[in-house]
Amino acid sequence: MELTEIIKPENRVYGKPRLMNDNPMHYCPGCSHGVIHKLIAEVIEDMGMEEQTIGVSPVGCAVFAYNYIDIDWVEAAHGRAPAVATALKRLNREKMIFTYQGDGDLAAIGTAETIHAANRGENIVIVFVNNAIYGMTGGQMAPTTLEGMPSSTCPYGRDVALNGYPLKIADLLAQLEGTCLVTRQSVQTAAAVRKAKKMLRKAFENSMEGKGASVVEFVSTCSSGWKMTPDQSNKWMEANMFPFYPLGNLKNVE
Amino acid sequence: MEEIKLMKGNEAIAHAAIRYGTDGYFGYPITPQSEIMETLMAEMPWKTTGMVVLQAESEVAAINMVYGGAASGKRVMTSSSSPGISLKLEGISYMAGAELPCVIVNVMRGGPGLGTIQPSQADYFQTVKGGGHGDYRLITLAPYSVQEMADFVALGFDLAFAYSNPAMILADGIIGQMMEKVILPPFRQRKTEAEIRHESPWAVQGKLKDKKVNVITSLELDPALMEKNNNRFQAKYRQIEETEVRYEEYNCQDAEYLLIAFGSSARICMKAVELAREDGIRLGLLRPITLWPFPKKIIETYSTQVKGMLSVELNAGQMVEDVRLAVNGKVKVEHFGRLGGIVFTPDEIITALKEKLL
Amino acid sequence: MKQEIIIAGFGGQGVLSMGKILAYSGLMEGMEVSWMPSYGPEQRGGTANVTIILSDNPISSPILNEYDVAIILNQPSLDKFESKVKPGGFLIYDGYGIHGAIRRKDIHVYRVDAMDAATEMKNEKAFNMLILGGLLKVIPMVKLENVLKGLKKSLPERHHKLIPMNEVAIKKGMEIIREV
Amino acid sequence: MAKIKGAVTVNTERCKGCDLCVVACPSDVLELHPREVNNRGYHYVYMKNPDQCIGCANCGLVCPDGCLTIYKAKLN
Repeated sequence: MELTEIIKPENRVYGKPRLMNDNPMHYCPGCSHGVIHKLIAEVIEDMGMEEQTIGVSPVGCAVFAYNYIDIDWVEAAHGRAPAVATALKRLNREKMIFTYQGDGDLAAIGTAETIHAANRGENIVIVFVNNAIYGMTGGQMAPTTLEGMPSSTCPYGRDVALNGYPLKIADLLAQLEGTCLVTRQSVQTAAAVRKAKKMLRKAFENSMEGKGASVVEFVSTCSSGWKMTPDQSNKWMEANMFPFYPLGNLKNVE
Repeated sequence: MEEIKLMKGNEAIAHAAIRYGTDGYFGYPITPQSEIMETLMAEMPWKTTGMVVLQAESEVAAINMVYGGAASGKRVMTSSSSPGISLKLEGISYMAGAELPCVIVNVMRGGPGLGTIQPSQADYFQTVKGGGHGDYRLITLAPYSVQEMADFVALGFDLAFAYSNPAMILADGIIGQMMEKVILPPFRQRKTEAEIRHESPWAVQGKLKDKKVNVITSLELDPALMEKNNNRFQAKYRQIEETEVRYEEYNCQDAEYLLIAFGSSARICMKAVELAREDGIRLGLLRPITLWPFPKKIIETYSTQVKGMLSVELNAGQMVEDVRLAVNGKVKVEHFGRLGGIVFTPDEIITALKEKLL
Repeated sequence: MKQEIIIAGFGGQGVLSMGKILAYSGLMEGMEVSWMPSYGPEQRGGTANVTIILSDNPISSPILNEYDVAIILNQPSLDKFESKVKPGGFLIYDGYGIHGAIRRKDIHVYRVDAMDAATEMKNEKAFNMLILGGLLKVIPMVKLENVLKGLKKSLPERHHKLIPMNEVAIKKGMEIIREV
Repeated sequence: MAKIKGAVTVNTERCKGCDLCVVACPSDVLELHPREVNNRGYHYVYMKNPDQCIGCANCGLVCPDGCLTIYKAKLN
């Protein structure tokens, strides 16, 4: 059978989601952000909510998320996305609101906003990309950097005596009455991507059902910051990140 | 002979801080100045001089760590870039109000908002006109070379402690990111507790039996007393304006026209002066080194010599207002700038000079 | 002596580090030097360039309108910098990355097939040293011994074992550069 | 029995040559082009063994840049 016979519109089984536009993404090769962007675009598309969705992008590598998914976006100041999303949702009840934040944005400078938005039970989705490093600024230590893991501001590895412990912020958020879903996912394999999409959809549905705040953490890689190839990064993540940040639901209120 | 090193301006700040005997650095990553904290973390001065280096959870936290350290009489500093400095302004205002010395480094980038990470000088107003709330002034040093990045750490601390006031090193992405030769200052000992108690009797170091209590605060609810505090600050600011003005003149002696520029702009202007003189235009450059206190007297002096002044800044026209105040209408003053992280080239400056003044 | 140089290509081609080695070499010669990089959010990929000035006299502006030498390692950089080479100046490029023709007739144009040579050497990392070798053959602005001293200064100690390989690459680059 | 056949098309200008699809493919279909680069300097991916593609879309699912489109057809 010739390739031209297979490559026909009716045989298409997978491709870039329609909501993801043609702008080339600025992310480094192999960056997890791209897959997570695709999942968000797919879920919004599947739910038929593209005209009702407003995203809030962070400061960090995903600062330009608004360039890649064709929905309305607000770019927030560093760490303040949950506060921006709070007002967007409270003043626009029928809209679907989510934030997209990295570990520095969500768990360092934005800890107060994150915890208080979650604790107020804001009906928003918080997408949290945890790759244990500050990618955009060149690989500095993040609040979630693992013990012993090197970064440009802990070049000899994170020393807990000096830098404190990696912050399991999802565990903290799961303790709050205001959250209805706190889940940890990953996107390094096809199976993981499928599973993550299911939980992301649940989170978005929760927000429209008024069940409270949903937090979807993606344990992710930063091959540039980690100084590995994308494939090595995935393997390193499985070996080192997953034991400390185990995947699965920390909380899922039906 | 001192060893000549090749390093970035940001790295020079870090090395100079260690060598000065700085007690603490508190920061948060932001481009284009992250190398300052990265260098400190790689050098591990806590193992050699005992200097504390901490990556804070935010710029707000970092400046308040500086507030705490400075309250105890220690030499403490922080660094950031424009959006991060905006976050620190509350803390800086508190430090000015509590009369606490510290060094703050701003490696400026283009704004407003998140703007761009490319070089800019658009925080001039923010730095020299207050920025934070209340009637306060920030001693502001504008380095134009990697060498000055290194040297101004000591100068900044010396001035900050002499006047019990925060001092700002106002650099930009060019000076922070470029590498050139630098001779690092010699190592100094960090201050001992006895020295701190002696030199900074206001510092909180624990109340000794024969001493009165020290309280560090910027709060004074009695308006009469608050006015008295303000008057004391203002008297101090007038004294700084009297004695601490610094500037450099470059080919000014016979100048018919004068460029006024600080920091990286002054470097580019130096080249413009060379090109203009090849072209037969008698151009000079006056470079303010302290932006506050502003060198208004020398600028006023030149207003009778030259036919026009061009304030060359990487912004939409900020320092030009101070130049105009200084010359008070005696000579034509124009502004030339590029915005949004675009850096002018020397020939663009010449073109602007010809269009606006010649 | 004064050389105003731009090196431009993709991030990851060793543009900035090649500039750094050149700057250190100048320092070893006792010259004034400046190294001014472009900087951006992209950690890998994207375009990168660095301006290096080597001079016997103090350097004023680290940012220039035009250059004595442009080292061009991809097409976007050629589009951007070809017109900014001073008349009589030098343009050195890697044939692999350049698809379009070079239009200037008033400058010296040289080609180093460094990507091919690096592939032959089975060492992608030798790429920028091959280019540097080519540059030094055409304009011997610094002595090889000072480049090696510069390498020592700019590389962390754990990488000093790579210096002999770099020397081989520099010499190879001197052999393969040719005028166009 | 009907045999399932697949095919992958690549948006070569979007591809950054990260290699994740190559690793994810269960049938060794894909490879990064050893010499050719796109306009951004990346060695993009292509179908080295098109006959072996089963159209499982694992490559597409893990592709961060959405540069792969996967097709699947029944061969009678």
